[in-house]
Amino acid sequence: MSEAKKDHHDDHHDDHMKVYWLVFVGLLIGTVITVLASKIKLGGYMDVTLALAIAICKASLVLIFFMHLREAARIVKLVAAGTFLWLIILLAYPVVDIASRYWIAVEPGWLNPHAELSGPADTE
Amino acid sequence: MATATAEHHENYLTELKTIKSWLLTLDHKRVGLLYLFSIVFFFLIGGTAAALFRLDLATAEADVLSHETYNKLFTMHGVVMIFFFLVPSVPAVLGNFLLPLMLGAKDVAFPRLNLASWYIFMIGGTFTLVAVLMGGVDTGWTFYTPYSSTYANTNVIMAALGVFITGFSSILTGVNFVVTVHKMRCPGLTWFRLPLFVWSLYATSLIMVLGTPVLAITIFLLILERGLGIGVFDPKLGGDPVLFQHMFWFYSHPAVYIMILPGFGVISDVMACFSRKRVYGYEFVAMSSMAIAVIGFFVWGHHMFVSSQSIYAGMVFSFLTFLVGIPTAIKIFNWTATMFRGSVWLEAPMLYALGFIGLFLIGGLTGLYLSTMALDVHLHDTYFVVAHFHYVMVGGMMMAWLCGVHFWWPKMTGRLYSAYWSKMSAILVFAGFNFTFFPQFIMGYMGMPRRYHIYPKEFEVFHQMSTLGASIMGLGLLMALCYFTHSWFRGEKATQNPWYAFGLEWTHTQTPPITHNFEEDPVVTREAYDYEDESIYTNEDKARA
Amino acid sequence: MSADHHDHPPYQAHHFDSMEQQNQSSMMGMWLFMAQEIMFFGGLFAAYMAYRFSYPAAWVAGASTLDVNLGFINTLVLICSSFTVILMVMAARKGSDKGIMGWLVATMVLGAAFLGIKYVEYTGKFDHHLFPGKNFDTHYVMGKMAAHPEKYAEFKGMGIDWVHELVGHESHDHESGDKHHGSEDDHAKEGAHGDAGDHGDHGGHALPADATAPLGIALYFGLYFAMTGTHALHMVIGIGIGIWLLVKTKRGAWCSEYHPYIEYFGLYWHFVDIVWIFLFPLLYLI
Amino acid sequence: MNFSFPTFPEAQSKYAEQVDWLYAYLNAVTFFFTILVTVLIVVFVTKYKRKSQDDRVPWQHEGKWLEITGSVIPFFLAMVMFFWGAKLHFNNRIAPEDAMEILVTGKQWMWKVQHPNGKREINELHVPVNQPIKLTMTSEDVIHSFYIPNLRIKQDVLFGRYTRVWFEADKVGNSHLFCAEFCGTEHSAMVGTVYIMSESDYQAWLTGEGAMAGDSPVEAGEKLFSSLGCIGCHHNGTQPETPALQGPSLVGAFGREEEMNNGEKLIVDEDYLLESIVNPNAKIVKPYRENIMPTFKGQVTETQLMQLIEYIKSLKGGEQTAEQKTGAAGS
Repeated sequence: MSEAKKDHHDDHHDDHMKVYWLVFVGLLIGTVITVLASKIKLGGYMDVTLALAIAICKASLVLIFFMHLREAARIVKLVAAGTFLWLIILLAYPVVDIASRYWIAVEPGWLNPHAELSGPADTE
Repeated sequence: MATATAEHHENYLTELKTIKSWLLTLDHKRVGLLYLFSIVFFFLIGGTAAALFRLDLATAEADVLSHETYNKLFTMHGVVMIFFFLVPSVPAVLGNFLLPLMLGAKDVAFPRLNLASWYIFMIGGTFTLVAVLMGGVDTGWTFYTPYSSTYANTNVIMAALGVFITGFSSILTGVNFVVTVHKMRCPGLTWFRLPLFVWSLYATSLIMVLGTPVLAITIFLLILERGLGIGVFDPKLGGDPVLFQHMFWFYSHPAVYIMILPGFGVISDVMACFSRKRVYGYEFVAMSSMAIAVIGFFVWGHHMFVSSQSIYAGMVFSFLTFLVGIPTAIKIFNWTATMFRGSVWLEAPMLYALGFIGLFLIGGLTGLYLSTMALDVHLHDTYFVVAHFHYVMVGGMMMAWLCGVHFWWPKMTGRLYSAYWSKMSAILVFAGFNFTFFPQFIMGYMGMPRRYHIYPKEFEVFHQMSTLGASIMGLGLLMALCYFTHSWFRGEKATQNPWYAFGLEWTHTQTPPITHNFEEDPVVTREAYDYEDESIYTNEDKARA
Repeated sequence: MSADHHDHPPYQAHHFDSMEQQNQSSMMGMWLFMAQEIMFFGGLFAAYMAYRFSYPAAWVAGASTLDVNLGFINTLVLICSSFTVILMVMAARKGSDKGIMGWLVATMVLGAAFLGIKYVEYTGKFDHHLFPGKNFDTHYVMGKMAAHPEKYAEFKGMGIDWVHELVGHESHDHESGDKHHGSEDDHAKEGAHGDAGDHGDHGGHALPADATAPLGIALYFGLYFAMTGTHALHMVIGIGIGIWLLVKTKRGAWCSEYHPYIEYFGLYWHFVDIVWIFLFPLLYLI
Repeated sequence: MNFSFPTFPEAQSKYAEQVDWLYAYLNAVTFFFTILVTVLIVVFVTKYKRKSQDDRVPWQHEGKWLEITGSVIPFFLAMVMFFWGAKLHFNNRIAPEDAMEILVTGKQWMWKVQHPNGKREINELHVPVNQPIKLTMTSEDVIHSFYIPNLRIKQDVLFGRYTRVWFEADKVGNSHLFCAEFCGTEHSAMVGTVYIMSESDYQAWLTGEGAMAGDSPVEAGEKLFSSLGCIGCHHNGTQPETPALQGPSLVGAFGREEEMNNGEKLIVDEDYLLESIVNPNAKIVKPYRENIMPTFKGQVTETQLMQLIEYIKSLKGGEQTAEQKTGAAGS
């Protein structure tokens, strides 16, 4: 463990710190932005999409820098990527199902699938 | 090439004898045996339940059992057999014992975690058994809402907790195995030199890690719904019971592959050994395991064709299900082709392996019926389904498990079992099994619904066949239990490599292995299943000397 | 000293050939554990998406009952805690036990602060009978809706047509509304009276007699409690682990080359932070 | 009894026959591969049997042909199954315009059916032949599954949602009606019969009293007692008396003094029985719950009411009455 090595270690450490500070500030700004963004009504599912987009950016900041994915081993990156792929499958399929469930064989009026459900949920 | 030294050392069984040394062991081999004893125990419980209601089903009326008792029995049979026998059977017992040996490693990557997962498994098991003792559960192993969350008045929460906890045991095992396969391979052991058993374990572990947590959270939500009234799936609050089925099957269909893939691995190794020949199309068999593991995640919806899920989603699921059939077909052909121009030795493990191929073939082909939408509408929730998954799970997985246990028993215990009786039991189990479940295909197409306690008269004759066959199968299994017990205490000492098998666990360490597996760290220089390797045949004498 | 193949540092487990192998293995194992955590929460998010898609009105109404400011503060608290964790890890890499302990304590304090604020929020929800189950009562939600009917213009059906009629004309008579609750059933009644104050403060319209909560409102709160609850549980576990690490660090278990659990605690904490980064907008802001 | 040994369900509609053809195709494929592999195994095992442990097998070169054929051929066979099955299923989702709509409600543990003219029946479904029937189904509690084997149709039934299935029977005759989704204690008792009748018989049935002629009132009442599903909840001495029975035992009920949920006591007489059948929630015997028993107003004619009451009167409990009451109170 020579001096040179130690210095190297240290300035390595320092420019790490710079990055972390930037990320930290970035996250704070991101949070403020989502709150502001939620004030504008885009209507439909746009609000959710926007909020999700910002959240994904913030999350990837944490993943890549705070969780060191950037300098992680290839296999670790693979694990992370694969997991998110699987996550998407899990999230997408039920929604796709529900969305396409009434494409056919839905009559108007009293056969509306929700007609029977009394409005307020507090009908125990 | 390095080989085990001649004189017999203390082995992992004899080195320490105290109970404490077993309960606190970090040795993957001992953990494997702990699992072996525990799941045999659970298997007996599940089997007893099955025996009871099969007896009752012999006649159309309710003879011995009340409706409640019947429902509780088949639920107990399902929960215990699936979560406490089938899922851990090969990975936790054979996998734990063999994985490091096959990789030439001293242990799995995380020995403590390994032991911990056994304890978690036992805690989960205890919860389930307590649920049974407190009066049982009657929801079926699928825990479908809203029946399980609102209407059932049995110990759903307790049983669900058991499943929830056990889930983490298999997650941790999965993490352990994946890391072990990646990081613990000995020099020279490249990916395509791995035994196919390791490939299948690897695929299984991936499913365990990615699938099981979803079951955990689903069960967790079910518990919240039942316990606190957080009605996430409650239709009375606008919730969607079909969503529960989606989340449940997202794990529980891949779980089917958790149960069967390790079986594939066992069969591959055994076919190679008893044909003295490399498995035909090694790369294809290995890759097909991975393919099954991946595609297996995209097909869960075929359990829900009549559940009022979207017909379009249904079509996608149906299509993908057929795709899973292809790699499975490849495996069957390759195993059969492995014997071609080989040197076939019909010992008990081989009999089980051949039985597996036959039964799993039928199981797989009848799977096609159930992925065909129009047919599944008729067959869903009938005895056809029951027969199908018993052909895959019992005819496939249980046979594979027995096959593996027969194959590696000498390595585990250092003792041999009676060749004659083992063959007898193999034949009895095979015959009894077919007699039990084949009639159920016919019944199923005639429309006999599953989970029926009393049923129309015309099905009686088929049920009586089933009951008869079940008793034959039970006889065969008890036989196996007997000669294994005998072998454990009095069995003849095994030589280092009684089957002349290829593989580090046979050629590079004594029988039974020493605690740290290998005298000197092995180095692999040969391809997998290289039965031209003479050391296979010479070790025999070295060990004797 | 750097990881080396030939000499075995005391903290190298017997079954590994080198520190390098050990570190890579345990790091990979930790990430696989993360993978299962992601899938675990994934189940909750799947349920969320399914119902968010089916019952948009309920989500808007439900979110209107949450305090965005508290959520916002909590988000900042968690982000800060993530940063202190990073500082802890850096300190560990420098090999300074003091640094580790200092930042670890800071992290746990922030975590505790988060839980404290969550506790305040939860009690509020319970007071308004917003916890699904026996005492679940939607009049508080309907009051909030009546306060800002315009937000619901785009939602047809969903059992909230009464809101559309409110858009435009003003009135401050709550009695009609409360009378109506009285007539409904007992717990609804007490709920209504419990919330009388809150009915006041929205200062918007009275609850018309035919007022009904949007379809699936109970699912929103069910998921709200399930998701934030599971997340809070992870926080508690994290703090528990932190205490254990504190003890270990005090015993001087780490050096600059070997401090795995510090790193893994960091990963775990960041993950919990990420979950919240999603929960905040998905539950509070829409 | 005549011992018949059927191995194949009757097909009572065109769709059912189409499904059977698909089934035949899959059977052909299955048998082919099963026999193929079995024969190969037997041949290899005998032909390549190990003579001695000194046998050695040289490393053999492998072509890829087995994998290619072994994946391409099954793939095409499977695609035939997929398209055939999916098309058949898809075409039979949408009922024709002129379909007659019948409402079906599943509840633990009975099927309630309502015909267009308002006529109701329980655990029975009378339909005319050669007439498209559209069933619009929902559940009052858990998930049930409406299954008619002879028509090869099945559809889950959920609370708060309407699921549909339609069929056009082309053969007169009876078929089973099953609940295929496990729905609780008496799941296996949630069965019934589908009567596929000629148009004229159907009309006769719609207007008629349900042919009970010839029986004594008690016998007729007994038939009704099971056909209306009373037997599902009320002990009448034939089925085991379990706490799961949701209604009070009727054995020896007549003339017994019962305490009502509202505390009042009364002697069970004809008037009370009559009221309980047409308006079940009026007076409920302790400790049973309301809204379990459906009203049978409109489903049973006056004569049938009389027959039922006569039957209930005929259920003499004798001395074990007391013990039965405690048994019932256990629920």
